[in-house]
Order: sequence, then structure tokens, then C-alpha cells
Amino acid sequence: MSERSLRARVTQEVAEVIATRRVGAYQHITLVAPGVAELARPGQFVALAVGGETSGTLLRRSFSIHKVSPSGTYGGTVEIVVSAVGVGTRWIVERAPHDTIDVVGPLGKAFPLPTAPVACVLVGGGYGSAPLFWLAGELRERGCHVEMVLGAASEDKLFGVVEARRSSDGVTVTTDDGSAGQRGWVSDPLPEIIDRTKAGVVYGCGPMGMLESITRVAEAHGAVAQVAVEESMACGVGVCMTCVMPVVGSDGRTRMVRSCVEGPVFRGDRVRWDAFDGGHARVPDDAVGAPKVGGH
Amino acid sequence: MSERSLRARVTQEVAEVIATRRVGAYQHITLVAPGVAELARPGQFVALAVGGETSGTLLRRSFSIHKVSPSGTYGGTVEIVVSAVGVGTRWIVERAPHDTIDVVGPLGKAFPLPTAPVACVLVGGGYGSAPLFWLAGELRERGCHVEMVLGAASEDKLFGVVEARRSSDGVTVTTDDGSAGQRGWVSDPLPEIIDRTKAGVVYGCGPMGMLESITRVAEAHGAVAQVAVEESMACGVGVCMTCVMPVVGSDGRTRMVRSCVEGPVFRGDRVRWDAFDGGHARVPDDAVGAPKVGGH
Amino acid sequence: MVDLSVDLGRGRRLPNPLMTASGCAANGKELHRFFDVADLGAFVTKSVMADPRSGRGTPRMAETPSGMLNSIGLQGPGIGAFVEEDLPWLKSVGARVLPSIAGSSSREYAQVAATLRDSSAFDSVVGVEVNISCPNVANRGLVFACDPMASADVIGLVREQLPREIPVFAKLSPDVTDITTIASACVEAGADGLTMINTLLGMVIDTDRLRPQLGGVTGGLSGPGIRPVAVRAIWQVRQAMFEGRLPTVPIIGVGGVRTGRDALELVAAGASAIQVGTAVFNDPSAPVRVLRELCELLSAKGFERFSDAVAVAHGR
Amino acid sequence: MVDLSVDLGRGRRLPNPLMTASGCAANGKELHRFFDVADLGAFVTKSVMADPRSGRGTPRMAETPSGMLNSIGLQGPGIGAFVEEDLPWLKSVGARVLPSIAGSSSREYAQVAATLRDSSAFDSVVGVEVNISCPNVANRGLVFACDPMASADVIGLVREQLPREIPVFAKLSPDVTDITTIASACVEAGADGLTMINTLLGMVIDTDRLRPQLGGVTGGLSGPGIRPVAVRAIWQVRQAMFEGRLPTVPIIGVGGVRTGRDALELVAAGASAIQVGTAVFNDPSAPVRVLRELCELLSAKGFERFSDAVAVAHGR
Ligand SMILES: Cc1cc2nc3c(=O)[nH]c(=O)nc-3n(C[C@H](O)[C@H](O)[C@H](O)COP(=O)(O)OP(=O)(O)OC[C@H]3O[C@@H](n4cnc5c(N)ncnc54)[C@H](O)[C@@H]3O)c2cc1C
Ligand SMILES: Cc1cc2nc3c(=O)[nH]c(=O)nc-3n(C[C@H](O)[C@H](O)[C@H](O)COP(=O)(O)OP(=O)(O)OC[C@H]3O[C@@H](n4cnc5c(N)ncnc54)[C@H](O)[C@@H]3O)c2cc1C
Ligand SMILES: Cc1cc2nc3c(=O)[nH]c(=O)nc-3n(C[C@H](O)[C@H](O)[C@H](O)COP(=O)(O)O)c2cc1C
Ligand SMILES: Cc1cc2nc3c(=O)[nH]c(=O)nc-3n(C[C@H](O)[C@H](O)[C@H](O)COP(=O)(O)O)c2cc1C
Ligand code: FES
Ligand code: FES
Repeated sequence: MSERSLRARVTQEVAEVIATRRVGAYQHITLVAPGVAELARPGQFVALAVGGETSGTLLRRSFSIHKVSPSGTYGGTVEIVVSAVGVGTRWIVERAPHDTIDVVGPLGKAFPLPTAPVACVLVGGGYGSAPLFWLAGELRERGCHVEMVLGAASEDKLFGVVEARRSSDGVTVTTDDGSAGQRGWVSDPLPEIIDRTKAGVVYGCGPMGMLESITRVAEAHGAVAQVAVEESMACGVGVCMTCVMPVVGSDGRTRMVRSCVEGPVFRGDRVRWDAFDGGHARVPDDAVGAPKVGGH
Repeated sequence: MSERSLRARVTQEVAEVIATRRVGAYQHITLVAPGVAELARPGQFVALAVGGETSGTLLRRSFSIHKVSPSGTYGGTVEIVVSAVGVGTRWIVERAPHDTIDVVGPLGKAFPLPTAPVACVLVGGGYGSAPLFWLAGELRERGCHVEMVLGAASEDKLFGVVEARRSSDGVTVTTDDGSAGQRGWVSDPLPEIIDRTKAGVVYGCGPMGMLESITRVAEAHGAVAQVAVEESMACGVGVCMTCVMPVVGSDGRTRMVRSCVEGPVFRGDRVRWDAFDGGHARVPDDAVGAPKVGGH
Repeated sequence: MVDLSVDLGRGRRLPNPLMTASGCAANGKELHRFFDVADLGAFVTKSVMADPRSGRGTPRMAETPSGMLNSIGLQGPGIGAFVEEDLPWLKSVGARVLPSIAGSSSREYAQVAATLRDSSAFDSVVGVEVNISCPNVANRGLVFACDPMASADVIGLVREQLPREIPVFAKLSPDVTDITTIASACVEAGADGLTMINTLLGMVIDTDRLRPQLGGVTGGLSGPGIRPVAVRAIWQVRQAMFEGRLPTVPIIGVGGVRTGRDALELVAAGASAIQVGTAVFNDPSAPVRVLRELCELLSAKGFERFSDAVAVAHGR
Repeated sequence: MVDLSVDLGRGRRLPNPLMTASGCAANGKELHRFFDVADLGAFVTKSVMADPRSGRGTPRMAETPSGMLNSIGLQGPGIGAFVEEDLPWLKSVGARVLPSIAGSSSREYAQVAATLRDSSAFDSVVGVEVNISCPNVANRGLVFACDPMASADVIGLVREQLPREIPVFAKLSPDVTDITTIASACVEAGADGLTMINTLLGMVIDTDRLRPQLGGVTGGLSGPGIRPVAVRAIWQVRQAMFEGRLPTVPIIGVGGVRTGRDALELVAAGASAIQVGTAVFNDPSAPVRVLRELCELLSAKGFERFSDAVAVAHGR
């Protein structure tokens, strides 16, 4: 990639909120961000600044891009789906139409698309389904058969069941408590779906534990898993090294790679799931430059 | 004063903004704060928290109470007049109706009222006039003849000229640039007004330099000056000792007293104006416990 | 209900671990308008010296991102007025008092402690906090707390002046290369506990006037922005206690606490009690609010006793 | 127009005083997507050690009030890859580079400096910053920057490796009792300038899990919340230079700069150049925005030369 195109692929803009509405446990927000809208691909994300001039929260918050409309009445728009879990997301969901938010994006690598029209299964946990509908559309345009599995703890935490029916050739819903669809996890129906559709790729987005089991199921059933991870990110643009995870490279060696620029989408079988444990990720002993005592 | 009444004299409430409008260079804001409204007296102030949950600005901002309506359609209201000069005041003037602001008040000592119906001159510099109309009303209720002098750098920085005409028996306006009223300072017309009305008290609120000259003029013309000062305050409630100024006590000795609880209103001739210099106030050498090297 | 009581050493039990921070609550009357100061575990008073002091010139403060800088210069009425007016008042409303004392020489500290001990309302005193972040006139103004020997000297002399049943707390400065060395020197000299941390030395330039903003040039940095430094200091000293590098004594945590969650951070790092300082300027009721929030948090996490949460983050 | 050029010693002039901060800008490519890195006075790269390093486990960061805590553990490709890939790339886009080097022993620092010196793109290097806030394996992991002797040792060895015309900057830690002592030791050992400050040692407890939030337990505190500490450190060292307690050398200021006004604070306290670190995470274009804002501010205040504003707050 030439320097020029590298420099052109990300933008920073002050985006106006033009719509914001409650969807179950989430807030669905539409931002006018023509630059981002024009460049983005499914699987990429945006990083939003929080709190305005008096803000003591310096770090941006990352959100998968749910949808883009590169042109429209207001100029290009970008949609995100936000779960309010802490101070930053609470601030974001409280924005009213016409308020502005500073946005950087699109960031990260998009979901790779198959070159042949293979069947695909798209698995989303909670708001993790947000980027998958757009992806489903692109896959079907390429002639892929697309099925979706949406799972969540409970019905209100499912996102986009109706949209899933529109965007795909088959939808399965699971909830931990059985309040919607079948009781259980997304990994329960997955083997049957992969086998039945002879899926070549399973795309996943959701919590780490879910991505790990999707990967195992896909592997066991002959499919490739492409998973979008969610690591704690200070910068989102590749400069701080906080968002790393142990991933096996094409040379077979494990490195701590930045999930914001080399991800958030990784091939599931490349992720060193064995290193993750209750919110921590160890540096595997066989990683390049294995851990020593060191400064910060 | 009994402990009970001491404890009852201040309140903290989450106040709703019910009206906010531009008046010249200022924002006139009405807050629903029944507790404050009920207790306040002219010359007291309120301290407003800034910036909500993500705020990195911890300290409250102080504002003179312009007016209170102890009961009304919305419950008691408190009005303030805000000049947006920094991050906190900018945040406050950006609040829209129905937004809330955390308010502590009423704080400080009110203007002392004369026991006899003497003539009074009320002098306000810039938004410093804000608390004077209410005071004028109370003075006239007591049979005092009240004249007002309003001064500012330019016309847009005058506050309440129309209201002054309603609230008093005579109004003089001065501006530094002559854009309204007579060109010059509030201290220019003051000698004539004191002499003509045989004023016993001059009340002043505005920048330090102005208060000092009001004090000198009042003294020279046989009146007592009562001035409301504006010192940098971290707490506003008397616990931090940041807002001190050198003031002579009834025993003739100078002490560094807290302007938030022993002020903001002081008798002008008690303030050690000689200690002020370009935004700093020295501890006079003859002050109680004169300065030594010390911790902070 | 969570059992909030805490043992501060020398058999002193407080009903709960929440305190004001010295210099952030004056001597009680002002905050008593917002809440009953007897509801606190203890009320910590403004550091008092032997004589009345006017403190520094103004400006004495600057707001900083998530904090503030102050340079008060220990303004106060002197220990005489303190024991005659402030302490009896605090006693009259039923407060448990942790007076903070200061000095420019170790002798001054001892003198202040002695006057306190001999005062009529001394029975309201549940402990004495020794603010050793004062310049030592005998050593070119070097702050006592930056030197283990000077710190030990002060603590030793103060300890001698006070009855056995009154615990003495040394309040440490974070502005040192190794805080465990100072902590250790203080405990060896007789401190029954440690208060951590005092403010960080900082400075703000007034960019309009292009000169130091504070009359006193440098000042003390406090508020939520410094909380990570407080947590670290408490953690390090507590770790040193676990490792036997110094005897285990209670730590009073202070620095940047604004909410019950913040308090729990300091507690989990090793604090047995919590002081709320700068947050009071944002919310005058902060100490009792933090107590309530901490209590709810502990209860939600299934703790039956506050003391079980102390230092719980070690070894996890 | 204000003359923004700055002299960094050894005859090195930079077109302007704005720089990235080590570890907050990676090695150039990423930020070059947001602005032209050749527009900066200099680009400071992530501290590089002799060998590739994986750094610490995760989580590596925690947000804190007006700041953040990080514990990266100096992850990097090693000096070999740096001089083969990163430095040539920076040279290719016309950047002036201030590489930051690190080590676990003074020998490692010297070795890194030597490899740098012998590299093909070395002519893009305008100076070398020595990050002495690394644990010294030879001394129980005590950070070099906490000990004047260890600091001097590192600086002396690095200075020997580099050609005369390349200024060497010692990057100091604020976590010491007296920063002027360390500054003085570094300058005497051959440092041509000082960078102040590195992060403060801090810690955050994850109150959900009640354990340290960072994989590395403690971490470095940075961001606007620590700016008053940076201003104070710069002021103190500059004051010591005025008083002749150490030779006058340029200071590169870093710590909490988010706006042109913030930069001016550090400059007025004594900094001849400014690095922007954590603020980049909030605004990827922060370094060039701060430069623009600083320039406007200087011009509004009537300064004709940036250098006239350096240390201007002293003696006012
Ligand atoms: C690539 C990516 C895509 C994401 N997509 C979405 C999405 O579409 N919808 C959505 O609701 N959330 C999404 N998240 C998670 C979202 O970024 C976090 O919930 C949010 O940052 C939490 O911020 P807070 O201030 O509310 O929480 P706090 O806990 O107060 O945040 C404190 C700090 O931790 C970081 N942090 C906390 N939780 C997370 C997390 N889960 N992931 C990353 N950083 C975290 C914050 O960014 C902040 O720096 C995504 C995260 C990543 C990395
Ligand atoms: C008793 C009293 C009454 C006041 N009445 C009014 C009023 O009626 N209308 C009005 O517009 N302003 C009034 N002020 C001034 C007002 O409080 C300040 O303009 C405001 O605090 C500035 O905050 P900021 O965040 O916009 O400015 P910043 O400069 O960002 O504030 C930084 C810090 O300095 C303090 N500060 C800055 N300027 C002042 C000042 N002039 N006085 C006190 N503290 C200051 C702030 O409180 C804050 O802590 C009054 C001040 C006091 C003490
Ligand atoms: C205005 C002010 C005055 C202070 N005065 C004292 C004091 O007299 N004695 C003392 O030991 N600490 C004093 N401190 C330090 C506090 O007690 C506390 O240790 C520090 O502010 C950190 O806590 P915080 O972040 O909760 O404020 C003062 C702090 C402030 C902000
Ligand atoms: C994520 C991160 C990584 C850092 N890595 C380094 C480093 O490798 N070498 C170094 O000298 N300083 C490093 N620092 C410190 C910064 O260069 C800077 O000194 C410090 O963050 C204070 O500046 P700031 O407040 O502008 O960030 C790092 C800081 C952060 C936040
Ligand atoms: S979040 Fe900073 S490198 Fe990925
Ligand atoms: S503002 Fe705190 S004592 Fe007056």
C-alpha cells in the first residue's frame, strides 16, 4: 500500500447526532460523518471522544460500525449500537439530536470476504451482532448463502433479530435464560448449521469466551473462523500498545499484536486462546521476545 | 446562634434550569432551588458544580444571587447572571432548560441593612450589579432613598440598567468607552451623589480595584462602604482557606479571613487594600501570625 | 448490614472507617451544617502548630485537571486556641477527633502534642495524626517526610508526649524515592499507624501573567487525579508489611477519593480507614456519601465485615 | 510570524519545539495518517532495547481521572529491526528523529546507542533520548533514574558511543525525593539536555474483581492530571540552573500537555521543547494542533521568538 493511500484511509470529524433511539438494552445512534462513511468496511470501528471541554475522561471509546450510508439527506452517516456500561458510554447514550461527538475512523481491519460464493454463518453475541448485518449484505451480494445466529443473556440484550431475518437466509436465536429463541449459547446450534449449510466461514463478534468457542466449533466442523475481538484500547490508532493479544503469525510464531490495527478481526485459529484467563492475557512463554522484568 | 439554626442555614440541591437567556454579554439563568430561595438574603451567593459525571473540573463556581422567588409555579427559584470567562462558566451558560445543576447555597454573609432609613448608593461594576436590585428593594422597603451607579467597560457589559430605574430613586451609568451613560468610572459621579443624597452607606459589588476606590470615595465623603468581594474560592463553604484576604477585625488587628464565610461582604474600610497587587494579596507584616516559611 | 467498625490500634475502635482529611474540613462547624460530624468514624482537623499563623499570600489555589493545587501555608489559630475552642466544640457534638499536628522543628511537634494532651477536651481524641510534610527549619527547610531520620525524630518525640492508649499516625508524603523507607522509620520510631498520602508537590503557571499562579509558587496537588499514586503508595507499604519489611500497622488511606468505589480501591490496596479531602469542595457531604456508597458496595459484594475487605487485592 | 526555531545544543536547530512523546506515537507510520510527521520539530520514537520484547500481559491500561495508567513493558522489535525498518521509514518521509533508547543494564544502553550510530539512516537523527526509567537488573530492579550514580553511569556510556554533534537527553523520572540531584548527575556525566518528566508510578484496583487492574500490577501515570508535577519538576531544575547548581542545558518538557496553553506553562517554567504524549490518544493530531495553538498564543502575547518565552516565569 502506498503512503498516500495509507494516509487517506482514516479521518477525524466532529459528527452531529441526527438520530438516537432505544433498542432493547441498547442505544442506536446515527452520526453525520461523511468521511468515515465513505471509507468504512464491515468489521471496522470508530473511536469517539467523551465528555466535551470539561471532560476528565481522556480516552476514546470504540464501537463497531453498524451501518454506513455514504450519502444521504445529511451527508454520509455512520450508525453505532451502544451498550451503556460506564461513564463514557453513559455520556454517549445521553447525547441528543444535534449534539456533536468527535469521531475518528474507520479503524482496524475489516472482515475478509471470501473470493468464492461459499456459505457463511454470522454469529453475534449481544451488541456484537451490530456489524454483521452490513457484512451479511455484502456476502449475499457475492452470492454467499448467509445464516445468522444471534445470542444474548436475555431478550432485551439481543440486537437486530428482525433485521437479521431481512439480511440473511436463516436466523437462529439463543438466550441464556430462554426469554427468546432457544435456551443456551450460540455455540449450541452452530455445529448443525455449519454442517447443514457446508459453511466455509464463520464470522463472529461478541465476548472473548464466545469467540473462543465459535473458533473451536468452526475448526471441528471444517470452517474458518473470523472473529472480531474487543480489547481495552487507549488510542485505537496503533500508537500505544495497550490493546495487544497473543496471535500466531504466518511464520507460526506468536507475537503480542495490536488488535486496533492488526485486528479487531483475526482468524480464530490464530488467536492464542490458551493465554486468556478472567480478563487477563498472559504473554505465552513461546512468544517473540518473551516476558522479562521491564519498565513500562 | 444555636447549632440547629446554623445547620439549617445552607442547603445543597439539584436544581433544574427553567429559563436561560442572553442579556448583553451575560447569561441570565433561573434555577428551581426552593431551599436556597427560602433562605437567601441579598449579597449571598451560590456555588454550582460543573460538568457532570465525566467532569475533570472539581471545584464549584460561585455566583451572586441576583434574585429569589421563594415560591412560584415551579417552587422557589434562584436567578444568577453569568459571564462566560472560562471552562466552568462556559459549561454553565450552555445549559438548556430542563438540564440540572447541583447548587449549594445560600453562602456567605448578606449585605447588612441600616437600622434607620438613611440614603444609600448602590454601585455595581459589570455583572457586579446583579445582587443590587434585590438589595435596593429591601432598602426602599425600609424607607431608604436609593440611588444606583452602574458601570462597565462598554455598554454590553452593563447589567440591569432598566431594572435599576425601576428599583431605585436615581440611576447613573458610566462606561469606560462612553458607549453608554457618561464616559469614565463609577467612582467619578460617586462623590456628587453621596453629597447630594447625604448617603450614609455605599454598597458596592464588582472588581477589586473598583471596590477600593468606592471605599476611598465613601470614606472621604462621610459614608460607610459595604463591598462584596470576589476571591478565588475552592470550597465556598469555609473549609479550605483559599479565599482569604487581609481584613482588620474589631480589635484593630489584621487577619487573613475567609471571604466565603466572613464575607463576601466586608466593610470597605476594614479591607487592607494596601496588600493587594495585580491579582496577588500579600500577608501584611502586622497580620496576626505573620508569614514564616511553612508547609502547605 | 455490613459491620463497618475498624480497629485503629491501641484498642481504639471506630464505628466506621470514614474520616475527613486534614485541611479539607476546617475544624468541624462548617461541615456540621451539611451533615452530623459525629456520624464519621473520626473527624480529622486542620494541622495545627504551636502559634497562630496567617499562612501564605493569595492566590492560594489553582484548579487542575481532576484536581487542584493549594498553598495555604498552614494558616491556623495555634494549639492554644484549638484546645480552647475547636476541640471542645467537636466534643460537644459528640465527634471522635483525630487532631493533626504540625511543626517547624521536632520540638514544636512535641510541644503541640503536650498541649493537646493536657487539654480539657482530650477525651474526644481517638488518635493523633502527625503531618510531617512540613519544612524543617533546622535543615534548610527540607520537608521532614523526605528524610527517614527527621521523620523518626518527630514521631519519637510526639509518641513520648501522648498517653499509651492514643495511637499516633504518621502522615507520609508521596514525594520520595522510596516511601517504604520512610514508613518503616516512622513505625520503628513509635508510630501506631500511617496516613497516606499527603499532596504531591506541583506547580501551575498563570499563562495570562506568565508567572507562577500561586502566591507560594509551588503547592500541593490533590484530588482524583492523584488517586493512582495513593493506591500505589498504600499497596507498596502494605506489601512491605506482608513481606515483613516493617511491622504491620493500620494504614489510613487518603488521596483522590470521591466515591465509595474510589474508597474501596484504597481499602483493597491496604487501607483500614479512608479520608475524603478535595472531594468535599465538590460535594460538602462527600464523607458521609462515600461511607454510604462504600457500605452498599461491600454489601453487594457479600462482605460481612469491612475489615475483610482491607488489603483484599493482595495476592489475587 | 513567531520564530519557532529552537536550539537543542551541539548546534542542533529544530524548526519548531513540538515533538511526540516516546511510547505515545509508535514509530511514525500510524500518526502519519493524521498529519505529516515531518512537520514536527522532532519525532520521538518508542524506547527501544537491544532485543525484541513482547512486553507485559494485559490489561495494560486503565483510565484514571484526567489521565491513564499504562504498563506496556517496553514491547518493541529491538534495535536491529528499528534501524532496519523504522528509522529508514522516518528518514524517507523527511522526519527529524529523536530515538529513545532503553536497557536493563548500562551495557545494554551503550550497545543500543552503538547500533543506532552505525545504522544507515542515522543522519535523520537529531539527538538521542535516554529513557533511564528502566529497572536495573544489576540492582534488584531499582529504576536507574532513582539513583544518581546509576543514571550517570548510563548517560556516560551512551555519550561515549555517539558522535559529538548528536545531543544526548536524559529522560528523568519524577518519582524521586530530589529531581535536581538526578538532573545534575546526568548533566555532569555528559547529558546535553534533560527530558522531564516520565510517568509517575501509580496503581489502579479493579473494584469488580478486587485485584490490581493492570497485568503488571503497577504502571505509569500520565496525562493532564500530572501536568502540575511536570511544571514543578521543570521549574525546580531550571531554578537550580539559574542558581548555578548545575550547568544550563536545554530541557524538553513533557507531561500532561493537551493544548497550546498547557505547552506554554511548561515553556514558561523552563522547557525549550515540548512533547505531547497521552493527549494523542484523545486527539491523534494533538502535536500539530498544540504547535499551532502555541504559536497563536505567543503571537497574541507579542513574542517574536519562541525562545524568548522559555523560562520567562522565573523571577516574575
Ligand atoms: C473494537 C471494539 C468495538 C466495540 N464495539 C462496541 C459496540 O459496537 N457497542 C458497544 O456498546 N460497545 C462496543 N465496544 C466496547 C466499548 O468500547 C466499551 O463498552 C466502552 O469503551 C466502555 O466505556 P465506558 O466509559 O462506558 O466504561 P468504563 O469502564 O468507564 O471505561 C473505562 C476504560 O476502559 C475501556 N473499556 C471498558 N470496557 C471496554 C471494552 N469492553 N472494550 C474496550 N475498552 C473498554 C474504556 O474505553 C475506557 O478507556 C467495542 C470495543 C472495541 C475495542
Ligand atoms: C462570591 C462570588 C460571587 C461571584 N458572582 C459572580 C456573578 O454573579 N456572575 C459571574 O459571572 N461571576 C461571578 N463570580 C465569578 C465566578 O465565580 C468566576 O467567573 C468563575 O468561577 C470562573 O470559572 P471558570 O471555570 O469559567 O473560569 P476558570 O478560570 O477556568 O476557573 C478556574 C478556577 O478559578 C476560579 N476562578 C476563576 N475566576 C474567578 C473569579 N473571578 N472569582 C472566583 N473564582 C474564580 C474558578 O472558580 C475555578 O476554580 C463570583 C465569584 C465569587 C467568589
Ligand atoms: C486545601 C488543602 C489543605 C490541606 N491542608 C492540609 C493540612 O493542613 N495538613 C495535612 O496533613 N494535609 C493537608 N492537606 C492534604 C489532605 O489532607 C490530603 O492528604 C490530600 O489533599 C490528598 O487527599 P484528597 O485528594 O482527598 O484531597 C490539604 C489539602 C488541601 C486540598
Ligand atoms: C502508553 C504509554 C507508553 C509510554 N512508553 C514510554 C516509553 O517507551 N519510553 C519513555 O521514555 N516514555 C514512555 N512513556 C511516557 C511518555 O513518553 C511521557 O513521558 C509521559 O506519558 C508523560 O507525558 P504525557 O502526560 O503527555 O503522556 C509512555 C507513556 C504512555 C502513556
Ligand atoms: S489501542 Fe493503542 S495500539 Fe491499539
Ligand atoms: S473558599 Fe474555602 S474557605 Fe473560603
